[in-house]
Parts: sequence; C-alpha cells; structure tokens
Amino acid sequence: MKKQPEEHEPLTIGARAPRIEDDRLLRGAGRFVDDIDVPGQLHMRVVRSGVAHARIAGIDTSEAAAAPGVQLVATAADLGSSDPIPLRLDFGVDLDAYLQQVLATDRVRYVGEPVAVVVAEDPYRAEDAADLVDVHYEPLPPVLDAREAMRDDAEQLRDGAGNEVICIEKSFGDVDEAFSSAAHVVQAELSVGRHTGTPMETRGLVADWDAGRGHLTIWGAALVTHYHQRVLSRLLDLPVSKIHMRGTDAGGNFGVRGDFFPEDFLVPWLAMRTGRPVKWVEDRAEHFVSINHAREQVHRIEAAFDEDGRLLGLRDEIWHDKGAYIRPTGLVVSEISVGMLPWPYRVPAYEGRIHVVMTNKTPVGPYRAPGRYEGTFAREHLLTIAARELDMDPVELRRINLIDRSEIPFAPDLTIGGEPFVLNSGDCVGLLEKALDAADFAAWVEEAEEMRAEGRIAGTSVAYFVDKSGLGVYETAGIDIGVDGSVRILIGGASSGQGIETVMAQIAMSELGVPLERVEVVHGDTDLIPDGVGSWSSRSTVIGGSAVLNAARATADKARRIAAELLEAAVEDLVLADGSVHVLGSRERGVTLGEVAAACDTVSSQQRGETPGLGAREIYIDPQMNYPYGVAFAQVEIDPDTGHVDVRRYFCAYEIGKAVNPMLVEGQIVGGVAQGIGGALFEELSYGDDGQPRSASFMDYLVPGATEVPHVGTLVSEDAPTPSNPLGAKGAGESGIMAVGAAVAGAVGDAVGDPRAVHALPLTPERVMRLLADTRDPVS
Amino acid sequence: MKPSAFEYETPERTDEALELLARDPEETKVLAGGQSLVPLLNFRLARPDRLVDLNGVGELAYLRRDDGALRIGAMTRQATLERSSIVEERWPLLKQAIRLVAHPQIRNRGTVGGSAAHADPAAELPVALTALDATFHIRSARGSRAVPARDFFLQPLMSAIEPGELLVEIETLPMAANSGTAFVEYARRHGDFALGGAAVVLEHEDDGSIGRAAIALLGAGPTPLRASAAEAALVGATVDEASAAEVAALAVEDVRPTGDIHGSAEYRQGLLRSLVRQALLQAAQVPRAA
Amino acid sequence: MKRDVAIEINGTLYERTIEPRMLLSDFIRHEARLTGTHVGCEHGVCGACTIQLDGEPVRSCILFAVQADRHSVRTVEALTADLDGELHPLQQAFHEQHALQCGFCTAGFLMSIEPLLATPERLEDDAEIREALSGNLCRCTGYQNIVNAVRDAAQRMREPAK
Amino acid sequence: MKLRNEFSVAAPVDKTWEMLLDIQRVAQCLPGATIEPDNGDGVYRGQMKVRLGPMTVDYRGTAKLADVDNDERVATLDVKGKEARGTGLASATIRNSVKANGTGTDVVIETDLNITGRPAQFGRGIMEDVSAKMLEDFAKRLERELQDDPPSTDEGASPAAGTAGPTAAASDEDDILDLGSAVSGPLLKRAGIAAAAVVVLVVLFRALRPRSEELTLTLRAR
Repeated sequence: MKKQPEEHEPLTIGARAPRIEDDRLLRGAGRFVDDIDVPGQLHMRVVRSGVAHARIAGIDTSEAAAAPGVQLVATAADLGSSDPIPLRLDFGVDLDAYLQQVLATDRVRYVGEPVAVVVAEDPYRAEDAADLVDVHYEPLPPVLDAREAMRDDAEQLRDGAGNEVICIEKSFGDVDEAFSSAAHVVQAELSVGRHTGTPMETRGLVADWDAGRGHLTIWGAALVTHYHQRVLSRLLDLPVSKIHMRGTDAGGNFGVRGDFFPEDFLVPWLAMRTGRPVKWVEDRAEHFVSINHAREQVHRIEAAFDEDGRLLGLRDEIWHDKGAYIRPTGLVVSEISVGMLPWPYRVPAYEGRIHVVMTNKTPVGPYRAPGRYEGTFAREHLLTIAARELDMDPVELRRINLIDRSEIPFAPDLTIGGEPFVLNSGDCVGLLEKALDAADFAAWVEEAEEMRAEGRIAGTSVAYFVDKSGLGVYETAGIDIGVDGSVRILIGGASSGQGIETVMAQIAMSELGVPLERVEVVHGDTDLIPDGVGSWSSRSTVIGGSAVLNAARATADKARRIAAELLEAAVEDLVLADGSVHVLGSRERGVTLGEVAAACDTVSSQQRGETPGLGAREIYIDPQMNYPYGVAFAQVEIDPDTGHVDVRRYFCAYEIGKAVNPMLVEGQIVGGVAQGIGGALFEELSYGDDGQPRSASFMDYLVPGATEVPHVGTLVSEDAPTPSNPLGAKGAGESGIMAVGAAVAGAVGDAVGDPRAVHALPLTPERVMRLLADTRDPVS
Repeated sequence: MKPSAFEYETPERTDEALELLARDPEETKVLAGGQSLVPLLNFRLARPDRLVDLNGVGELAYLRRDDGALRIGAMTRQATLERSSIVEERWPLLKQAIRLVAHPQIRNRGTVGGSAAHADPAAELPVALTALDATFHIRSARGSRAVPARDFFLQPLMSAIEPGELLVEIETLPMAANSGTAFVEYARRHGDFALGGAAVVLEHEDDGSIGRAAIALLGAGPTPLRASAAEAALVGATVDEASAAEVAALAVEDVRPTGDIHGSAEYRQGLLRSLVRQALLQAAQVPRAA
Repeated sequence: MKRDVAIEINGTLYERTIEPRMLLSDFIRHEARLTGTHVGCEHGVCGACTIQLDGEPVRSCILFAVQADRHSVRTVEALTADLDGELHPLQQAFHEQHALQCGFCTAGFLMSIEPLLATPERLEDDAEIREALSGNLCRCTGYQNIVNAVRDAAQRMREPAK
Repeated sequence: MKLRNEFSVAAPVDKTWEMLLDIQRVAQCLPGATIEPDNGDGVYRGQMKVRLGPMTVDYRGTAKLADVDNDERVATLDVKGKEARGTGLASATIRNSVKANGTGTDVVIETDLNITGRPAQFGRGIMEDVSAKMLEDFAKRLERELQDDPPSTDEGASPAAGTAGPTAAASDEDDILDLGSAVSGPLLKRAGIAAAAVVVLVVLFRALRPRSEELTLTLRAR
C-alpha cells in the first residue's frame, strides 16, 4: 500500500525536494542485486590467491568437483580465450602487458587474485567446494613499495615489462628559473595511505542465459552498464543486441564498485557454460582484496616563492602504487593527479612527474576525488608549511596566490586526459571570503588559541581545492509521457544512491510541469536505453542532466505543438503546468499531458509527420570539462594520552555553478567529508611485509561511525555557473572529500606547532603520538 | 563467508548440555551469545563438528545476590547486566565496563559467560572480572570446580575451561564500603576492541588513604593482567596527580603488549600508562559507596 | 543434518527445513523473501542486517536461523505494515531530512533506533543520538542527516503526549 | 614473524644435540601435530591442527633439512605447509643450535615464520600472541622432556604416538659426521631437526599429497 501522492507545487530546479527514491528504500522495497533470485540459479564462489606473489605450478580441482552440490569448477585453462580485461579509459598508452586476466594463468600477483571458480547449488556448498580447490604455489618475493619496485635489483612482476608502467610528465613555464630566482623554497615529502570507497553493498551479479534464443540477461552492473555490455559482447562473442543489462538499486559506489572486474565476465560465462542462472554476491572479506583500492601516493613536492610569498613555481615528483594490474580505468588517476596538482593557484611554472608502479597488492583505481584527495593534501600541506616558514597567515598566503576573477578564463598550457585545462568561470577569492565569513573561521582560530593557552592541543587550518567534473564527453536521455500523464525518464547514466533519480526528475519537471510523484526514472536497462556512458567523474548532473534537459525541452515543445492543435491555440501562448498544457493565464483552456499523449497515437502521428508518442530522445555532448572549486576549514584537538585526533569543527564551501537540489548537494558534501575523515584518520589497507592484507574486515578497516565524524557546516555557492552546459551546473559528488586530508593534516600540524612534523596520512594515534613526541620534546 | 557445516544441539537443561559436551569434547563448541564465535565461524576460522547451543538453557540465565555476592549465570545477556540497578549500585565497575562492550545490538545478544570464556585479551568483561577477583564456576559431566580469575585466563582466546567443561556461573564478592571504581579504555572508534584499558578498584580507608587496590590491564599482554606491584604501592597512599602518574608507570613497567597494525607495543605501553593514571584518578574521585 | 524450524517474522509463521548453519539473515532474505534486511559484512560489525529478535535489536548475520526457531523476528517491512502502509514517523523523518542516500544501510538504522523512540527523552542531545547510532555504519550520508532525523522523530514521539 | 626461544638442560651437549635429531620424539611435546616417517627421500610429511581458542587451522606439509653444521651444531630446517581447507600457506625456517654451558647445554631455537591466507589477514596481533605462547609452551615441554628422560641408545625405533618412546641417540662420531652430510636417506630422520620440526609445526602443516614433495619453495628472509 503506497502512500497517496500529495498535491503540491512542482519541485523543479533549485528546490530542496525530498527524494523520489526514498519511499521504496525506506520500506525495504528497493531491489538490490542480492534481492534478485532466478529459479534454478547456481551460486558462484571465486577461489582467490592467498599469497601475494607466486608461480602456479598446478591446480587440482578434483576434490572440489566431487563435493556435494557442485556443478562446475573452472580454471583459466577452461576459459578458452586468454583476453585480458580491456581498458575503458584509454589515453593511447600501450598497457597490454599490465592488464588483468579473468583468472590467473601461471602467476598470481596479489592476495585476492581470482585463480579458479566454483559453481554449486547454494552459496554454502560453493564455499565448501572452493576450500577444496588445491592450488600449488611456488612463492616469489613480493614487491610492496613503489619506490623499491623501481630499483634495478627489484623482483620483477612480469617478464618483458618493468615494474614502472610509465612516468607521466606535465610541465609549463621555466621551472628551473623559478626555483633559482626564488626568495624561499619550501619542500616536503608527503604520503597518502591506501584506502578505498567500501560501499555498504558489496558487488554482485546475476546472469540468466536463454539458450534457445541465445540471449543473456544480467543484473548488477552499477556504473558503466553499456561499457560492460560491449566488453561482454567481445569477450563472449555475442552480438550486443543479445546481451540485456538490467539495472538494480546499488548500495553505494564512490567510484570503486562498478568497473569491469573478473567476476563481470565469470558470472555470465558460467551461466552460458552451465545453462543455469548463476548468481554471485561478493562477501566482505573478498571485497577488501578484490575491489579497486585507491590513493597510495608519495609526493616529493617543492614550491618556490618570492619575498612576498607569491608562488613562482611548483615541482612535484609522485610515486603511485597501482597494485598488481592496470584495471579498465587505466592511467586516469595518475593523469589527474599530476594534471590537477597546481590548481587553484596562479603558478607561473610547474613540473609534475608521476611514476606509475606495479606492486604485489590489489590493483588501484579511482575512488571519489581520485588524484585530488592526494594532490590537494600534498599541495595544501606544503602551503601550510610555507606559511609557517614564511611567517605568513595561512589564509593570506592562499589569498594572494589564488587565481583572480580577472584572470578567468584561466588557461595554462596544460592538458588533462588530452583536453586543455581551462578554468572557465569562477571567483576563488570571493568564495574564500564568503566561506571565512559563513564559518566565522576567525573565531575557530581564536578558540584554538584559547584552548592552547589552557594547555590543550588544538589547531585549525584552511585548505583550498579544485574539483573536476564531466569526463566522458556525452550522455543520452529520453522522455516518454503515458496516456495517463505519467512521465518516464530514461537516462544513460546509473544511480548508486546519490539521488540521481530525483535530480533528473527535477530537471525534467522544470520544463514539463508535472509533480515528482508522477515521474519514474529508469537507468541501467540496455533494452530500453541503447547507449549511455554512466555515472562517474561527477558527471551525472552536468552531462546526464543536460541531456535530460534537452529531452524535456523537446518533449515540452512537442506537447505544446500537439496541444496547440487540440486547443486551437497558438503554440507560443501555451504553458506546461500541473500535468497539463494550457493557455497562459487561462487554466480552463487546457488539456492534460495524458490527453496530449493520447493524441500522439501512431496513426495521428503518421498523418502529422511526427514520431509516434509524446516524448523525445536526446544526446548531450559536453564541450569542456568543468572545474568547480571550494575551500574547507578544520579544527582539531589531540588527546595527549592516546594520540586521538578529534575533528571538532569542519566546514566546506563549494562553488557548484547551479545546484539542482541544494539539499542533495549538501548531502554529498557532508557524506564526502565523513569519507575523507576516514582516509585522514582511520582507514588504511595495511599489508604485512609478506604481502598479506592485514585489514580485510570491518574489524580492522575502520570506517568512521556516527561518533567519529563531526557536524559539518556547508556553504553551497552558485555565483559562477559554467557557460559550458545549459544548466550551469558543475557537479557535486566529489566535493566534500577533496580537501579533508589536507585540512585535517594542517590542523594537526597547527595543533602541535609544526606542520612539518606531519608527513603521512592517515594520522593514526600512533603516528600522532610520535609527532607529539617529535614536536614537544626536541631535546631527546 | 558462510560457515562450514556442523551438527547442532539444543539442550534445555545444564545436565543435558554437559552430557552433550561429554560425547566429543574436542570437536564440540559451546554457542552462547555467539557474538564472537559466529563471526569466526563465518570466516571459517572455526570449524567445529558440533555446536551445543545454550540459548535454550533458561536456568543459566540469572543475576542473583547471594550472601552479598553477585552470582551471574553464564547465559545472562550483557544488556541484562547493563540494565541492572543493583549492579550499578553495588558493582559499578561491571556497568562501567559493559557500556564499553561493542554496541547495544551486540550486548543484547552477547552473554557474560560467553565473553569470559572467549578470553579475548582486548575484551572488557574479563578485565573487569579480573579486577574484581571473580570466581568462575565450571561444571562437567564429571563434577564441578571453581577457578579464581587469576587462573582462569590462560592465553589469548584460551581460558581454563577444558574440553567437555562448561562455565556455568561467575561470582563476585561484595565490594567494600568506601570503594571507588573506574574503567578507562581507548578504542580507535566507539565500540571497537580497545588498544588498551584499565580497570581500577580502590578501597578507601577512613583517613582517605587506600586500604586495598586492584588494577587490571586490558591489552597489556596475552590475558588480562593484574598490576600487583602497583597495587601494593598504593596501599597506605593517597591518590593525586603525582602518585597516580607514579603508580601508573609502575603498573606498566613490566608489561609487554603485542603490537599490531593498530598500534605498536611501544605505543600501547605508553597508552596503558596514561589510561591507568586516568583510571586511578577517576576511581579516587568516585563518591564513596555507603 | 537438517532441522525443521518455525520462525515468526512480522506476524507470519515460516516453516522450513534447513541446515543448522544457515544464517538468520539468509533465512529472512532468501527463505522468507523479505529482502528489506540487507547484509553488509557477515561478521557483525556494520549493522546493516539489524533486525529485532523478540523485540531487541540484534545482528541477523551472526545468528543462525535455527536459533530463531519458535521466536519472533521483526524486520523493516513491519514498520509500514503495522501502519497500514503509512511510513513510520522515523521513516518519514528520514525522508524529510534526507537521511539516506543509497538506502542499503537504512533498514539497519531504522530497526536499531525504532525501539529507542519509546523513551525519546534519551535521545535529546546529539551526543546521545550519535552514540545510539554508533553500531550502524553508513558510507553515504556522513550521519549528520540521520542524527537530524532521529532528533526529529524523537520530538514527534514526545509531542503527542503533550 | 621472527621468534626466539632458548632454554638450558642439564644433559651434555653431545647428547642433547643427538636427542634433538629425533623429530618423532620431540613432536610429542606439541599437541595436535603428527609427523610421519619419511619415504627415504628426506622429506618428512606431517600434519598439524593449530588451535587458537575456538579457531582451528589444519595444515599439512613437509619438513626438509636445509643445512646441518655439525661443527657449530646448528641445524636449519625448511618447513612448508598448506591449509587442508583454504588457500593459506605456512612456512618456516628454523635455526636450531646447541652449545655447552659448563654443566649442561643451552638450546636456542630461532624461527622465522610466515603465514598466509585468512588466519594471517587480521590486523589484531592475536596470531602473534598465540604463536609466541605456543612456542614458549613447546620449549618448556621440550625442556622437560630433555631433562627428565635422557635418551636411550635404541636407534631408529618409531615410538607410538603418545608414549615417550626411545629415540635415536648414537653419539658416536661417525654417525654424527654422517648426519652432517646427509641431505637424504634414512639418517635424515635424526638430522638435527627435532626441535626445529616441532617448532614449525606450531603454525603449520599437514600435506600428504604426493605433489607436496615437489614444493621447492625457498624461504626468503623478509
């Protein structure tokens, strides 16, 4: 029994509309992938390497195959093809030697690497049998550190291809001159640990093979559905038209969950092989070794300043531990890391180099704010150190170096992902002033001073950041209005819980004037939506939303056109509101959208020379990436007995261009901050020196709880809409997390009186105790 | 993460449970609250042939005052102890400890006996019971015995309960009048296993000096540890900032905590010193029980 | 050896023959087909699978279904079923405060908090609320709006009494 | 994980050295482990049920003498095992040495232990605690064994499980020299490893499959 829709004003662009997806989710009526059960289904269990680096001398599957309830046990030898999983984001670098096979053949390179696969009648028996697969390993020494991996005498992970995949370099200006003429040079070596997105729902897939028609149906792809369809088509040698991907609700993503992983091939392949539906739900322990990990960078960074503290140049050498394989997102994180590092500052000369290195750990891919969480920490912490060394106020140091409004559009000689970097709109200084005011940051600083005067260890900091949104160039959208007046929006993107359905509905309703309750948003279904690019890179609203806006405008035009005919009125006199089309100023002269849709029957449409149905299909092609920006403040207190860092206050201001739903934008910011605090203080995917993961459960991988995160203040600014899309929107998903590492590190540095003491995240209690000892007890 | 297969028994009386345990003591595990055991089963780190589930043995779930002593049936839920006003008044240390055990959802199901028998060196209840010199009553098909706390915890996850035996009751003596208690720990997140902790009981003399002290340490070694030298040093002394710091240093002087990814041995030792100091100061401040 | 069980979930008796090792979470989801209860870790940490067993919130992933034999289980589906399909005030507060994003952890939060609303005076300040929430992990919201929703729901529970 | 245990016994060094060569005798000091006679190839197969409270891990594996320095009285043993159910491996290099100390013998057992798979994948240090404690217990039992029951000279008998049976003794020099050079053949049974083998068992092993013999894993110092 569903709640009756309430009558109220249409909630369009800019409204704090409660979400349309909430009702089903609150009732426990969402449909996640493990909620899909297909009669007769089998359950897959992956046998994963328990060693970090070894040759496979043999695999004995006989005992497993004979176990009760087992239908099939397969190894790489059974797969037929040995094609690796292809790149999705290809920047033209040959990475073939580094791509991952679906199942390991002769060598395993990380704990968790799939080696064999078992299908059985239920998940319990599948796990029983998987335990019996006997893999004979000949262990090799593991390589666990990027810089060590690059040494000449390092163990090589593969024959014929070195451990360093590539060194990406970006530069402009005369860096040597900048440093040699500098009044001050400030250096630091800063590292960010390995952590990841850890959505609450683990991965999962269900595949059903209709052998008679040769059709495959797959539930569970969550991010880049159409890409999965195309890759499967190639790897399974099936036409795209015979693969039907079906969307489900997704329990979070954060960039890690929806890529094409080995299981995305194995489940459908096994369904075809066994002739039975096959289901797989990743368990949390395997999640921690198989999902893309993230971050793990070391930055050796330096900045040159003139005597007034103006930046003359910036140099950064980065070592990026990418784990054992290059996954479909390729080099994008490394590329962004080195491309985004200098911004939002007026840096006349820059030289960035990033070594992309293979180690015997789980592969590293994008996680919310890839490359920017790390780079923002490196750059902003360097500035925090510089402010101390130059005896300047940290806010003032930033203020004088921020790109000024007068310099917009700001276009240095630099490309990111092959596209020139252009800051096309904005007022970085203006946002800083607004934020300082809104947060009353001066009072935070004063409060921390008072606390220190009482002997407490407290500090504050500021960190500026620039985001990037809208990779992936285009998106598709469609709208259909039924004869009952209901609206269906089809999007090429996906939702993993951010509220995309509501946002798309709000955008469409701004043109169509229909209450949100009458709207359904469909995503991830390749039979209904022939093409799409997906949900990543904070692109859903910016690119997907623009496509929906175009489709809604085309639909509204058509509605007016047809209604004009029905009402015998002029098209330009008609408006859409409350689910109908009527003559402006006289509501009684109108027809409902349902009636308009009914008038778009096939025969009438044929006679009119129009496509049947009330609706439209549109594609939006984005001319330019967007670079939204923001600033964060933190205040922390350190417990001298435990080393615990308490984030007492946090504030994040963000220039979004246009917020379709400010409530959801704030939700994205606050949620991102909580994740950022995880990476700054709690979360670390630790490895033993034998390459064993030591934090492969929620007992040891510490996701912050309600008692670990503070109240977060937000300021969503809409001062600088982007000229590059019709909404003016700049993307929100990655904003909150971006500067947390930098802000927390800076505040800890301030608290202990020396930001130079802080050089690594996460700031675990032990690290904090050590830096307390270093800064408070210089004599010993 | 699905458990291996096992046989499952549901006795309704203690005798019945003992009989079931006697059949194949080595390969049988007792299932109490299951809040530690079932995760281990799910990880397949434990694969017993048979589980004897005590949740149907109603006679093992009780809280009783008997001659001033507190008798806790092994199957008493942690939440029951937490909600007991008598425990709060007379054995405040237990309440202080139990509030730090994981989260309410765990305490609703977890049992006092189960936590003791599991003997996790980072668990709160074993440390509190060690500080209180509790007695553990153990039964088997052959008979019964009582083991004092100092002999009960043997190794990480190993108590004095032998295969075939069952912990049936935990007994703590009445606390002296004029006692103050404190339980202090540090966990990285609320409800996590603590990196260190200290349970303190101070019996105050009329002149304000300490007549007797008990200090038990959490996470200081493979089992809950009593800091005997520090306890002895407190007798006749008064607790202030300086003496608390001094005694705390003494308490951790000889402990050798095990380091792990959450904190090295060195870090833990320093942490323990701070926590003992805090606990001493808190216990000294507790209004004296009438 | 399989066992016969009769488990009451949301007022309906489910009689099945199952292996003793079947987790209660699996029974609820795949035997009773009540998929509103979600499984996030299967080791008792994340709280997504929280249900009420005989009225008390517990983790269903670290209980065996056989342990719920002849006991009463309540899941998220009961919240609306008990109100003829209307959202429970706590659910309504979650909706209005934007206290959920992906919604995967939500049922666990609801089932943990709902019994606490009987004594709303214990949910007055944010520190109390955050402590009450600390046994449930959420990866999307940063908890802030969940805190707001619980405060809001507790206020609603107090108001009718005035 | 590097572990070191040492103890002293009253017995003279030659005798102790010799006693330590009998794996099967010393294995009794460790509950849950059994080691079988070799097939004449110098590779001993065994199994071990490691208990950590409610946790149990079954290993099967092999022990092989890597090096015996009879002059210095140091024997190094390579042991490797595999979980009977699961993907984990366990391996250990055990360096075992005896030295005269005037009245008796000092025994030093140095173990470099490497465990992979699920038991090793937890952040808390319980595994370390337990390994250390078990090695300590083992050393105590072994010490008692060596103290209480001087070996007989009845070489080659295989004691039945659970009885403190006779052990290889042969303290005569030829035998010892043989031992020093033996890397295969029946003598290896006594080849200096007893304590070592058992120590290893602490965290190891059980591998009865023919293929296990082919394991040529070289333990690498971490």
